[in-house]
Amino acid sequence: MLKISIIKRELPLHIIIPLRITIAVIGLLISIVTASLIFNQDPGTTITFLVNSFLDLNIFRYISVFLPTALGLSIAYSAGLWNLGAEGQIVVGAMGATFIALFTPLGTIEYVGVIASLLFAFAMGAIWAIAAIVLKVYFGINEALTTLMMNYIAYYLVDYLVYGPWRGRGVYGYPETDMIPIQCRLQRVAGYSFSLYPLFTSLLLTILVFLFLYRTRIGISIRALSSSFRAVELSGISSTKLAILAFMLSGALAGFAGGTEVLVYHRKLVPGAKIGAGMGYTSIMVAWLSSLNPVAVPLSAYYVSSLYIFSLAIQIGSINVGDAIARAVIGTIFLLTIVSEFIARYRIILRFRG
Amino acid sequence: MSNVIRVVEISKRFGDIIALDNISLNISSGEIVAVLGENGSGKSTLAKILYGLYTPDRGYIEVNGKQQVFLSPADAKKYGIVMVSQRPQLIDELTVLENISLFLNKPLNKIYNDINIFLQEFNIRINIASPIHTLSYTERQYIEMAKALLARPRLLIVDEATTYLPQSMKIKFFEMMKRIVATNGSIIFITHKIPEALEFSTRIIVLRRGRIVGEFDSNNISLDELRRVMFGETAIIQTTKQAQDIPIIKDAILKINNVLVEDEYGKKAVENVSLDVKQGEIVGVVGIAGNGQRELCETIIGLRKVKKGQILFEGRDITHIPPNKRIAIGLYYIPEDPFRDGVFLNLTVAENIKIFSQRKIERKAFQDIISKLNIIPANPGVKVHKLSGGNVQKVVLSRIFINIPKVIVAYNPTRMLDEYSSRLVASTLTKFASLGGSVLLFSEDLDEALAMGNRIAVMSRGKVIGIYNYTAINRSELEKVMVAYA
Amino acid sequence: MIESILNVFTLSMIFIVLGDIIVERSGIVNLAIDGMVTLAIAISYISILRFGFIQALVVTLVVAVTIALIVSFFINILHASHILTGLSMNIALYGVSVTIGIALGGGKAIRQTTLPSIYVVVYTVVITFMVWYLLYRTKVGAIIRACGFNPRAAETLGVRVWRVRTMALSIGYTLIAIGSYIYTTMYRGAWLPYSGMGSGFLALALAMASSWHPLLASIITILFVYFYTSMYILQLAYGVSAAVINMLPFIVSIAIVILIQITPIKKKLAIPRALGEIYFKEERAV
Amino acid sequence: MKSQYIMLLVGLLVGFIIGYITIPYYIVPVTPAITVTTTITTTVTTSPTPYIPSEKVRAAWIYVGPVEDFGWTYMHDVGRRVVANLFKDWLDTTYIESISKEKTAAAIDQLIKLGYTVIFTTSFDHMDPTYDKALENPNIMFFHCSGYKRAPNMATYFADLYQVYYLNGLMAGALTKTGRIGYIAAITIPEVIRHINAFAIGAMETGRLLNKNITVYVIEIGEWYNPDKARAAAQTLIDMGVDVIAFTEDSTATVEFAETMFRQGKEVYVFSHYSPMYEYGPNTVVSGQLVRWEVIYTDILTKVKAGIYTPSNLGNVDYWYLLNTGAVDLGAHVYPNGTVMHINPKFEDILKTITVKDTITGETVTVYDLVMRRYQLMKEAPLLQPLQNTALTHVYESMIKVAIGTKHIEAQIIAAIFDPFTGPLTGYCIADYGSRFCSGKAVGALISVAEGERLTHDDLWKMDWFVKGVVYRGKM
Repeated sequence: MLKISIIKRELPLHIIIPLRITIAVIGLLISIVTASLIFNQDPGTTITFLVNSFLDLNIFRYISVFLPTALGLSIAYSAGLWNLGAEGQIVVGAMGATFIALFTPLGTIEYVGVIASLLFAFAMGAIWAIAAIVLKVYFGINEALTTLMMNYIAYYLVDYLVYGPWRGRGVYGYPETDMIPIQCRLQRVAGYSFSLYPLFTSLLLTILVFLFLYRTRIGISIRALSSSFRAVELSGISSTKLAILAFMLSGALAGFAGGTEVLVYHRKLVPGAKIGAGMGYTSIMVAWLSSLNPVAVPLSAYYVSSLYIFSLAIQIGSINVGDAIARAVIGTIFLLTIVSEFIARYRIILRFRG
Repeated sequence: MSNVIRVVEISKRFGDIIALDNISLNISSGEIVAVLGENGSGKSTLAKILYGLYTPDRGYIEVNGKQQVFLSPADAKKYGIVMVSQRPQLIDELTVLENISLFLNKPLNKIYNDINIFLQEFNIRINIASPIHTLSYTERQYIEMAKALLARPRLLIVDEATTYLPQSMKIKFFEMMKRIVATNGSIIFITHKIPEALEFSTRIIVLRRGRIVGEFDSNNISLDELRRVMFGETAIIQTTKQAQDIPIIKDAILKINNVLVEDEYGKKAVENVSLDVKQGEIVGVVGIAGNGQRELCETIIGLRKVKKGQILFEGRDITHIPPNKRIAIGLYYIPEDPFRDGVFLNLTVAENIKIFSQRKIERKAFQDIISKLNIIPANPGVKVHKLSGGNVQKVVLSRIFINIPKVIVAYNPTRMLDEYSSRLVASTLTKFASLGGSVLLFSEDLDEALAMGNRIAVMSRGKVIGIYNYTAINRSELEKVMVAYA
Repeated sequence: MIESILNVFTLSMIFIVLGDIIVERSGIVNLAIDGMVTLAIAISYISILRFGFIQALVVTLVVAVTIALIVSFFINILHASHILTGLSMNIALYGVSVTIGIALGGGKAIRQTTLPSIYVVVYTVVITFMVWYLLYRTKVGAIIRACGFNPRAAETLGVRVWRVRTMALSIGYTLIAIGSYIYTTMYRGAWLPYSGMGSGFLALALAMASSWHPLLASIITILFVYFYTSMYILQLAYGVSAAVINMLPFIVSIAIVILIQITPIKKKLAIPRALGEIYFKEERAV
Repeated sequence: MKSQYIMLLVGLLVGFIIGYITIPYYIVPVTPAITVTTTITTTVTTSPTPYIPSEKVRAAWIYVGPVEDFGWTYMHDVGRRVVANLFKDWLDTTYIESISKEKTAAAIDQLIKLGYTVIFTTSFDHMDPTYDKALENPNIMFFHCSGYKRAPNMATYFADLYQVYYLNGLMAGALTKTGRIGYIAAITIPEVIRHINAFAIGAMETGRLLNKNITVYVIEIGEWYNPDKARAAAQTLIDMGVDVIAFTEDSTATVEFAETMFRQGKEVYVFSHYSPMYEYGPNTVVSGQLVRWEVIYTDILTKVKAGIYTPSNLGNVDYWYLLNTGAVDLGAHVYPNGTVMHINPKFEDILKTITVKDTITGETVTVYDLVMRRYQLMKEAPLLQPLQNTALTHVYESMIKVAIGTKHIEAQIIAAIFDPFTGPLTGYCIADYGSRFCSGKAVGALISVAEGERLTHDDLWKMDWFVKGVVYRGKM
């Protein structure tokens, strides 16, 4: 009788990273070729599309959302706290940025407006996250639940604002605010809808978050929270404060992403579901794909963004499959990525019982 | 005598750590084999492979001449192999009854009476319908034992589970073990206590660094010889009671006044306890497990709320401040269960040490601490979950080298340690006291408390029923007191 | 009166929530539920178009169990992150559901059955009780809960954790499939692409809100769905804005959870501690 | 270990910078000073190169929902398929579905990269990204549905249904027994407000003639597509005694619900919206609104092919197609042979039994005839249609006749001589979208439209008030 057991394979990091990437790429190619054959397409064309997607600069438009959000999430997840609320935090961040840009005099001052908006976006995201963690710390309410629920609340809160008090004057009654003042917009890269400033800020944040989580005492304690709140408390650091801090940072970074969405892409506030657009949920995936390592987040954000573009690309041109099939293919690619991770991290031992 | 179970050339690695290297072992029926080794020598890994928790990288287990691979304890149990774990492996949220029923794979009502009869035989008073998390650590160990014995195993693996049982319980347990042996079962008895091994086993296997370094007949081997084989050239630290020579001065640094604490269910767990610890003094608190020591200990360190009374630290009222603030002012805690309260398994050794340090520490300092405490493997970058139980406790201990505390509250700090390590802990604590620190030592091991304490407080039913000075202690009298009120 | 509080939609949600509870009680974070609901709705729709009501139920259940096995494969064999698995599965399942739905169904309405409201009540009570009984009064339930509390200890007790989790997934997804089937056949009676998308996440949240306790979950679900579907009367009567009305059920359920947590009921609710933990048997932790 | 991360970062940065340098830089298009509705003002000079239409037109559609949604996107795709078949000699089409606002820019880039030069974006969500892309790609022609931003290479188009809603209102008023009529509104933007008002005006007209006290209850669900909520809203309305429901929501849920109610023995009438939903409720769908985007698409694409539309002259192109263009129609079903079923035969018979006095002619006619007469009146607008593709015409749309001073013909009819939004009308403000009626007024302020006055395009586009008889309390 055949018996299968699975053993962890522990390889040094400089082997495991290239190995995982290689296996992921192989998995990607296999799934693309299989999918192409299923839908009667030329695998060569599909792969060209895939390569083009990975080289398309539009991915930075997604990276600039995924990167900060997933960074924040990786802080919360490292602390063993379930923040499923990135979506809502993005949305309120966008709300905060719009508030400063549109309804305060700061918005019309160059540089100051941008910085103030983004700082307020940070703050709003943080407040939104803190609400959930305070309920967790002081009432023991599952933070995954509150964050998930607060996503919807954030949607409808923004909806309320854009349908009501914030509805623009020059928008013919459509649910959106007026455009934010020109001084408050971040300059886009010509021909694309992303801006370099938030992108570089995010890269900088990546390094900062890494140093924070792995080099400072507070950061290490945050990671320690995932083992035991009690033990952290017993090591001389207030675990409640740490939990709040971790969540706050997580929310703040998501809020930042939301703020840049307004300053760069939308340039006005639109209903909540259109700001978040599920990117907050996708960021959860980005965070886990990077195994919660902040330095790997840019890479996984890049990977996921490229697949986003790929799902658009295969809908048109010579391939021309519907959105549904594109989703199925992308989903399968993600699943294969998981398999590749397994191959890189575990060994399978087969035995025949004598 | 036929071989019941053979372990054939088993090797097991965890990443870069070789836990077991080519181990072969025969266990005949009717035999008690002691597996002796210091912390991290691979004893527990061997036990877990036998029980199917780990699958060996190489080699196999032979049962009745047939080669077997156990993928799960369920497989092992099919062949009558049962393990009593080092730490009770029970589901906290389920009741005692449900746990045992899961283990025995029998319906609840069928085993209800069996369990009660069994517990009565051991004179253990536990309501088996209560969830595990309401029990004390020791009570959990009783259940862990009880469930294994109730399964009537052919091979019973006892993984250091008996070390801290009260003497009476221990004797009863060994009687039960002998009964198993008498009915042609066999026992693997894993321990780091050499006397225990000598006393109860028929054969002794010594493991070191994953290899078998000696196999002896229990009757023909001396304790010193075994110690030499077990620890190699490592010198044994002699614990000395230096504290008694130093005059204890000044006022109490830690004062507990008439404290009343309730347990999770609103029952009084600690009632009107008053204690004080002076500077440079070690106060041992002894008592039968489950008499409020855990609650008191957690109260002092701040994990539990005080219902009445107050706790003073250097004259300052700390009754209501959170644990982290108590740590900051120098009140440290060494937990019984380092895995739960002491360390962070997902962090490295260095990071674990770093968390406690309010100052920045040099890279070299890590190495110092590691070598001082003999943590194996001696690599600060290794994740703690790769360390064995004893080494984990050492990581916990490391904190007192980083920031010098004023008072250490220790709760069964040597429970998981081998002889060498526990002496290391004991000597560290006494040394700490001799330098002017104070220790409040909760211990279920009377010998340990007697060896270290300047004063001994006896707890029973949540009350301190007597405080004895070191000079005025009579061990047997103490035991009587402990039992009388329990 | 009863219809307005407990309608077929509530019943279908209760099934989905209870299914989720069984899965999560075994320690699996069941994010794939949203894709599962979407797929099950599509499958039951097309199979009703092509076969009959009973056959459709069978087909839906078979598909659900297959998906459960796939999820189990990823979580138990490949030791993948539950969240990653769930979210990836969702993307794939959304795609598959719409592809299948369009290819084999394509926007036609189906014959619809109606369920008298007394049956709705009876079914609600029965299924809630059954799930409660399964989880809290049978050995299977104890095993499932054990795996959610502490898989390592459960393994040591001789439970094969991966088998139990696979079983819990299968049972849970069966209930989820039944819920989706009820939604399609008795509530909607038609299908459009991505029908049901999002209700899985709602169910997940509702299960969480009840601390994964079946009795509480049913009560919370009934309240939530009542608020979710019946609050438009507030708009007509008092002029509450649509955004606020849409927000209300979520606020109400958070409020209910706070209420539960500050009352003694909390102590009765042991939550699955190991939820989301990637359980690897060989992990060297004590 | 650390060095690898740094290498990775450096690599990413280098790649990014190279990409950043190598991408082509587009110059903002060059047209005489145009002030667009945003705060951006572009002032540039005319481009010298003449525009030559290409041999083959490559057109792409970007949809907001899935093609099979059986609503908004579905009807756009029907339009696309019609033109794709019609012009298959020179037209090459493709589409991308389920494009939400944040994906629009990337989708447009993909299309441009593949050589599509005419791009239709079919949702209000797409407006801003389309506008941005239009400025960046001056050689591509963009046509955007339902928005208000235009550029030299970006036109707008819309087919409006309010006249059809009015006709449906007439039927609703005749059919209701309780006098309570329900309306499920996705979102109260001017478009939906027009629908509701036109529907209410129709319903109250027949209601008055039949001595019924008509009230139209409006529930706003706050989402364009949410079958569950639409259904819940319908339930709430029915609980209030409503027996006729119209809706503006992109799913078939309301029709399905009415059909379910019918099977349970409760008669509720509904009007299908956007797509032919008769099959979802053969017993309950009375009629409905249909849209035929192919009318607009044919017009646009032929003009593109002919070189009439160029990337520099779309700045004023705004299609505002009403019943007279054929882009919208009354009906709930399209027979296989292509003819439209205007009214469900089941209800046709009922409507033929109810007689009322036509307020225009004074004759006594059946409701069916009344509906058909009004339909004809609005269908005929002899002159206006060809002019309608320029935004400038919006000025003239509210004119019915032009006086020419000849003896035999006093005034020349140029538009439909009947329109539901003709005074006298009274109503109340619900918001301030800047219309001339409610601008600067508080919510709830009463307004009135003078007798004989016809509302202009701008009035309709900024409509922020409900006519009296509509009950809507959802304050903003």
